[in-house]
Amino acid sequence: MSDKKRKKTFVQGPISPEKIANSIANHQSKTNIGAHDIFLGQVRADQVDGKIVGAIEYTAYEEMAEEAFHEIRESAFEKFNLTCAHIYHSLGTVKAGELCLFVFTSSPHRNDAFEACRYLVEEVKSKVPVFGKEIFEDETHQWKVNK
Amino acid sequence: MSDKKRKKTFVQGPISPEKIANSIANHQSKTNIGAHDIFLGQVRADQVDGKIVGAIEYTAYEEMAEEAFHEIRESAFEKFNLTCAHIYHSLGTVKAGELCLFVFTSSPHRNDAFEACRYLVEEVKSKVPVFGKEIFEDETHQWKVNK
Amino acid sequence: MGFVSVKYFGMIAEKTGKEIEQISFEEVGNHLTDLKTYCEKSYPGMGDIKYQIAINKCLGSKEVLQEGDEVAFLPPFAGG
Amino acid sequence: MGFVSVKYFGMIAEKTGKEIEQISFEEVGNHLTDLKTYCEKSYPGMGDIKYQIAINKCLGSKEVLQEGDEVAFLPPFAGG
Repeated sequence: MSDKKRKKTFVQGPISPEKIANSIANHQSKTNIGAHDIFLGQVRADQVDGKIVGAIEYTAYEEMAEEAFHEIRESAFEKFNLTCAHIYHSLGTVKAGELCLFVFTSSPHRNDAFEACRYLVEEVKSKVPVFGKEIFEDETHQWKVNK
Repeated sequence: MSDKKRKKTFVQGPISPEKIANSIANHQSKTNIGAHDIFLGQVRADQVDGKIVGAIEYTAYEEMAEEAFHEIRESAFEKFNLTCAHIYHSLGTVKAGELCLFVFTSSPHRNDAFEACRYLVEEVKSKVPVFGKEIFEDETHQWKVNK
Repeated sequence: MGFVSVKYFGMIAEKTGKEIEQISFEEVGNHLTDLKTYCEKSYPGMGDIKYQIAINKCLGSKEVLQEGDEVAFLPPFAGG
Repeated sequence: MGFVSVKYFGMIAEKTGKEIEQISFEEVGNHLTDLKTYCEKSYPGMGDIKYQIAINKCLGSKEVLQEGDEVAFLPPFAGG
């Protein structure tokens, strides 16, 4: 439960495939890992009343959200046999087709990697104060609500 | 059930993080995707009677295995609402810390991406004739058996 | 008497036209219920939104407010 | 009379010292059971390994072999 490993979860703008590749490469020295699971959230070009979502603009109650990310991650380490767990979430504008969420779990065995990744994603969606404004191509907008 | 999309699942040697990044980037034009799940199998430096696994040498009954990969992938499309599904598996030598399996599922929504990825990994492990020789650092070996 | 800091987010900030303000106990008393009523009255449309309240970054933590508390009105979450 | 192609993989190929061979019905008859007995007798240690058999790339597909069938002895799978 120490704070020493606490690092920021929010990144400005979309998450790049290169960031994901670097993150994977950084785990190749940890030779007790046998399984990684990676979840990526991608902004969908949903159609609503004939208008198409071109981007989502993310805002958050940042201090509370970073606290929530930290607690969610700690609880995953308590529930599952994990070697590593990382969460990154976008703030600001993320265009349709770009990535807004990157959850990465690693474990000696696949069951823990899978279960922990799913757990983290569900917790992030339900417990972290992040808000999303879906911007249509005609510059009108609506607010996204998680199910 | 057509053969037109059939492509090889086996790759020689380890799977690189760059290949994974490229594969992710290739999906950014598919803007009906909202969720990706990626499973990565990494070779563990397991310790057995004081000896450490340095690499796994993979062989396969290739024609049967490619057939099995194809059927597994087809059945995933029947069971889940998927936009894309990809499987890559190494043949030859993969060192401890390197990646030997890459399973990638994409769907409009997270539940299908998660469930399909898990399904594919379990099917690959149980139904595909791939064999693994764990090479210890002193060049002796033992045969890997999936649980 | 004191003040609480009130924060608004997402579609709620859109209704209030501001992201933060100080509200005094003199104006609304120190009960959360009264603060909610006050805000919903001040900002038309806010009462139609389903929201959660966090006090000092914790959801549903207490009813009686204290000097310096940070009260946040949070519309539905949309992370991921 | 004909032949079947027999393939060995992984730890089984290690016991047989070869990956493929032709075996004639004249030698072993055309029943899978007899082929198995023949192979296990020919290659010491092979009978101790848990294996599955695929005929023409299908697991457990039939008992009576035909000219040209491909019979594969598959040790436990280890993919992933």
